[in-house]
Amino acid sequence: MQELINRAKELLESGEVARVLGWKAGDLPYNPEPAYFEKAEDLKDFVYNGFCGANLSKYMIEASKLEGKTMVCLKPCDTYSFNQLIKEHRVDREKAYIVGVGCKGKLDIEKAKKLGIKGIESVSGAEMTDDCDTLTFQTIYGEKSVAYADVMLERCHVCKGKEHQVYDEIIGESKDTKDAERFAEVEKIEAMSPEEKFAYFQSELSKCIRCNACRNVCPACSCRKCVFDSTKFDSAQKANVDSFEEKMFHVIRAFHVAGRCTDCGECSRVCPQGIPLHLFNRKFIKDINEFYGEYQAGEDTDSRAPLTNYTFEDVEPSIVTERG
Amino acid sequence: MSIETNEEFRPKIVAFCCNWCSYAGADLAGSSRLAYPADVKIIRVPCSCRVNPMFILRAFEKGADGVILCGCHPGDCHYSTGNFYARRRMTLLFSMLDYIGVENGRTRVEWVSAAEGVKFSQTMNEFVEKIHSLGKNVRLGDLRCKN
Amino acid sequence: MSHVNKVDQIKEISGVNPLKCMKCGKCSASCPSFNEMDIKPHQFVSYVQNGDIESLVNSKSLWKCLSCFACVERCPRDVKPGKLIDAARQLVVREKGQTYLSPDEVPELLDPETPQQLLVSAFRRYRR
Amino acid sequence: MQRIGVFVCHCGSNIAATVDVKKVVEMAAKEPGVVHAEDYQYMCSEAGQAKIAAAIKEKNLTGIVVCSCSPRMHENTFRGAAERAGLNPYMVEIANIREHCSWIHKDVEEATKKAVILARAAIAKVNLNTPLKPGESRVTKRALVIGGGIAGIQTALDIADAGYEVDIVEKTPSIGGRMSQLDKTFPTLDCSACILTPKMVEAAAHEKITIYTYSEVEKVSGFVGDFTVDIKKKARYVDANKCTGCGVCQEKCPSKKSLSEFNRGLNTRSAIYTPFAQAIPNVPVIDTEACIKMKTGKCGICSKVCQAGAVDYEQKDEIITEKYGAIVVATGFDTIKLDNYDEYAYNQSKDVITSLELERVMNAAGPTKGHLERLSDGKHPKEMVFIQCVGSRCADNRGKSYCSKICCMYTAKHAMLIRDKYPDVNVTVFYIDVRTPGKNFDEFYRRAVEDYGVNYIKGQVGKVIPQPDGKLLVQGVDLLDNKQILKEADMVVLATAIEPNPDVRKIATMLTASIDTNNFLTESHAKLRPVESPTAGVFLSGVCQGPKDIPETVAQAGAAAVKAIGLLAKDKLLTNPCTAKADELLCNGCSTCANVCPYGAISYEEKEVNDHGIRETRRIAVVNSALCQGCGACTVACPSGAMDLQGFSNRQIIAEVDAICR
Repeated sequence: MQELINRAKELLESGEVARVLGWKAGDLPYNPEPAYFEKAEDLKDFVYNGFCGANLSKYMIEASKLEGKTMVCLKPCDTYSFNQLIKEHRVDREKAYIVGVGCKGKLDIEKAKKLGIKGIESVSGAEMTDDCDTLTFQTIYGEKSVAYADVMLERCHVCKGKEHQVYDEIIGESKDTKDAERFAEVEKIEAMSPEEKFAYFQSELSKCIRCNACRNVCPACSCRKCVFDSTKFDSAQKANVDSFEEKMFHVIRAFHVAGRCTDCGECSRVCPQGIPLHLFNRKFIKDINEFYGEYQAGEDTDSRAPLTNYTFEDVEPSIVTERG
Repeated sequence: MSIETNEEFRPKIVAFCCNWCSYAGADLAGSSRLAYPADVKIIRVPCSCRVNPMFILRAFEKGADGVILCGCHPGDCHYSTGNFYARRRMTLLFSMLDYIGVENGRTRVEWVSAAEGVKFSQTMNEFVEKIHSLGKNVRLGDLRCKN
Repeated sequence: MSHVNKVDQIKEISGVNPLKCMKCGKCSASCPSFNEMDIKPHQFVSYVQNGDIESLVNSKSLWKCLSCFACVERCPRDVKPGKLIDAARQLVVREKGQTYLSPDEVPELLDPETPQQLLVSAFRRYRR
Repeated sequence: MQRIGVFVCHCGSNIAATVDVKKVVEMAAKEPGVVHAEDYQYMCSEAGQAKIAAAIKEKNLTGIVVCSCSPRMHENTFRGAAERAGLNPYMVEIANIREHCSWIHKDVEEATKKAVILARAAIAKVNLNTPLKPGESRVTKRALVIGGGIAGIQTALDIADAGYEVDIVEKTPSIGGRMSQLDKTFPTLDCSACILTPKMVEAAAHEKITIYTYSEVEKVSGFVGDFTVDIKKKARYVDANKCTGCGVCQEKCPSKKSLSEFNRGLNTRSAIYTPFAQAIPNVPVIDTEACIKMKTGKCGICSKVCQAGAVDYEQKDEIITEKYGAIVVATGFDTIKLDNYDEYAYNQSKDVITSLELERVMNAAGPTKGHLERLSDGKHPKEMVFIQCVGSRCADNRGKSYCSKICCMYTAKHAMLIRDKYPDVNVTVFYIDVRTPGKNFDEFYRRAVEDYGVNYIKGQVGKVIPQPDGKLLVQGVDLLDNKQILKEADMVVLATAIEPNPDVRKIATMLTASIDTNNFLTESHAKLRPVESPTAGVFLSGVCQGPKDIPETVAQAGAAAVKAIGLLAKDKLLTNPCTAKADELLCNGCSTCANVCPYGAISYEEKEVNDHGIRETRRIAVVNSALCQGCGACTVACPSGAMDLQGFSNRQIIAEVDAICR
């Protein structure tokens, strides 16, 4: 982390960048939050550890409009999102100084809580320089250690790899934390009967409080104005009895990001209700891979997205019925 | 479970037809007097690629029991490529609907040329029959709220 | 009434729509048993069209058709007279006791060269 | 709020017999925005249109819904009526209660219910309509004719004579097409070449006509009045400007084993060749597959003997890009392959030939110099059998479902010519029906029977069996006699079905012209617009639209020319105003829409916007309405809903959906 702060200081002081986009410590030891640092002395609050799950690429949309360059810290998986935003002309590559930060898997505090860890005072073992094998919590009930992998975010178990897709320099080491099949959960649902599928999604989606956290955090959901907030589709009628938005929000949101979603997993990470929203996006990714060939959004900045492309021989929609 | 009324189930079916092929195919079915059930109501769109998945979800949410999209045969699109995009969009949408447990027979895409009045009529007859076998759409009415 | 049913039965068994016939005669032109038949293959179609199944089931042709399916293969209209004949034969065979071939007759017809398979298929065709 | 008038048409009894029109009026009147509703016998009639005009004026209508036949039929009629009464024509919507309702339903109650719903949907849509104004686009005063057969030549001549530039693109090395392969033509027995070659020469000499032979259409973009076409001129390896057409190269060429396409593969030609003596242009091409120089680098004799120095082995394909206002398709036909018809022994015996092959055999420039002889042994035949409907009128998947139309007549012609020239030859024709509608056609056929003694037998042939002695045993049937016939023949001629040139599929795709299941191009209306394709600016000439004989082809070629001339005579065309439009406050500038636009109509601008007080420069999509054709692909690709289609907006379509599902 110190290396990162030193470099940030250097860049700020030399005037090469006008600000630094990173994380600062939150009010709890496990909730750092995204922050801009405009002066070298502010960097004392800078943190980067296993709890810095937030994908900062979306902040670059606004940062691109600001005067001067912004140093942004991107983890390997965040760089896919950044690439996708370049492709969609939403961020300006010239306005970004990308420091590819090392990542050894990010943590899900909810998982720790589920393991019975409460009253956390401090955490160790989640720093950049740590091995990230074991995580130790100092709690008011004493010290508790757990395997790092047991409290890792779902997305890190299906890590896309430790390589940064776009960067100006790299600081820190990364680790490929993949230990699960990316589409295993999707396949489990696919194998269910229609009744089971419906029951599953109905119970999950019934938890939704329409807080829009998923939409706000999603780097692909970067529309200036969401269709659900505009009058273009008669879909934003919050005062009316019309409930189209309420009912179809997640399916439509997933469709809108299909072929553009990099599977960064932020939607599921931020959902206060714990809805596994990534299962929608990942279903589209799986289908796209199967129907139109392997495609990873954000791997490059110039290929045609699956939904803006076609071949004469594409499968017919009836394949959905035919495969049973 | 409430007692079923004896009233015959009359499905609501929305058919989106592209102006150049399928709508003309439907016209030909009409001028050839090739009957299909009155449950099918056609909405004219310039091209199958004009059909936004939101329209389809909207129809279901408003009580449609089936939605069918008809366009020119791949390669014959009046706008060259429109139906290719429509094909991908619908394939993914239908797959998603299947994934969340909506009976996949409620959605269909069929390529019907201006010369295929017979095919249009046959397709609609088949589709209505299919919707009859599936019965009323209850799932897509509301994905979120439990009753 | 009954003959109407028989027409429907023949249509159902054969899966053929005799109205598709354009009377080109290619079936009769193709038939190796043409000269043995009293009702010719192309006439078979008209008999079914006209509902005269009685004459068909009593005809010699019914048992002269070799089921070589040359007519089925070559019919340009997918009418397949061979299938109609086969269906008429089924109609007869399905009625109990109407078998064309009884097991007692077989030994004298038998030729040591006759392949077993032919016997089996003959029984299938001529007897219930 | 709109003030909407609803007009329900009886269409005589076409609608009124099945739909209770009074009920539709009553129900429509209750819909929001509707201030006027009435019904009338024939809305499209002058009196009907007058009713609409009167209501627009009296009730100050801002939008109208006509419940009538398909909008494909009378949308323009009613738009015109509205416009004349001072209403923007795009404030008109049609509820199709005829083709989509009264004609397909029998139950009055049911049909009426549906008609009410269709009217409701149209009313819901028109509530959201906005006045639209068409733009203008220019017309390039030049026509392209694809195919240089008699259809293409005639169309080109007619357009050129009207004073417009025409380009003919012909795939083979010479214009002339199928007609150049024919010996004589029915029903007057003119020599085909004698009547065709003057037209070929006229086309070649016409100052307004440019002919690209050995060329193919590569790419078509644009739209009516303004097509841009890439034409690939394949390398001939002979410089057309230098070649004098002396023919020495062909004589001296040592590679002479390639099958002659012109003679249907019945004899051979040299590697450097012109397809036939009267070819236009009279410039040979080198067949690279057969040329020794091309294959091994050795030889080069043609170059050595060419005094004009025209042979150029280094010649490359060339792409010519040209703009056209109208395109006429005249791609013609070929005979079907007979691989599915083993029973006729076409592939087993050289003496079983197609009628088109017989044309070459009978032609003085053909493989037998015009002598009727068996291709297997050169013997003069005594017995000839003609078989009709080979591959035509088939309901199975072996042949074509349609009647090829020309076979009855050309078979009568062949039979007559043979009997006339060789009275010793017996000619038998097996037919299913003899179809001779046409001026002097039946008389022609009867002459074959009555004056020339051609033996017509009603019945088909089941099988042709080649015999060890070289004869052909024909097993057929005489249906009138109820007898099977076994006939020994020396030659068998098959009236082989014709099919559209296989290349037409590719061309149709490039032109986005629709095509039917038999690969015939679809006309815009089977009766009233028989030479226009549904794609504006594309016209159909000859057999590409359906089987035709020469007189019909020439007549249709002229008709297609007239339609093209009618288009070229205009200076400007009104463009469809139902184009896409981006809402600049919603646009993300993400380029997704531009990726799916088939016309390249979307570009991006850095534009200063005022978004509720926030002033900033944004990257925003801009639609060129002259290029946009209004497909709507962009509207769905756009995640924010910024891109919308005028006349078919998101809200309009959703209003229709809601109205139907209500």
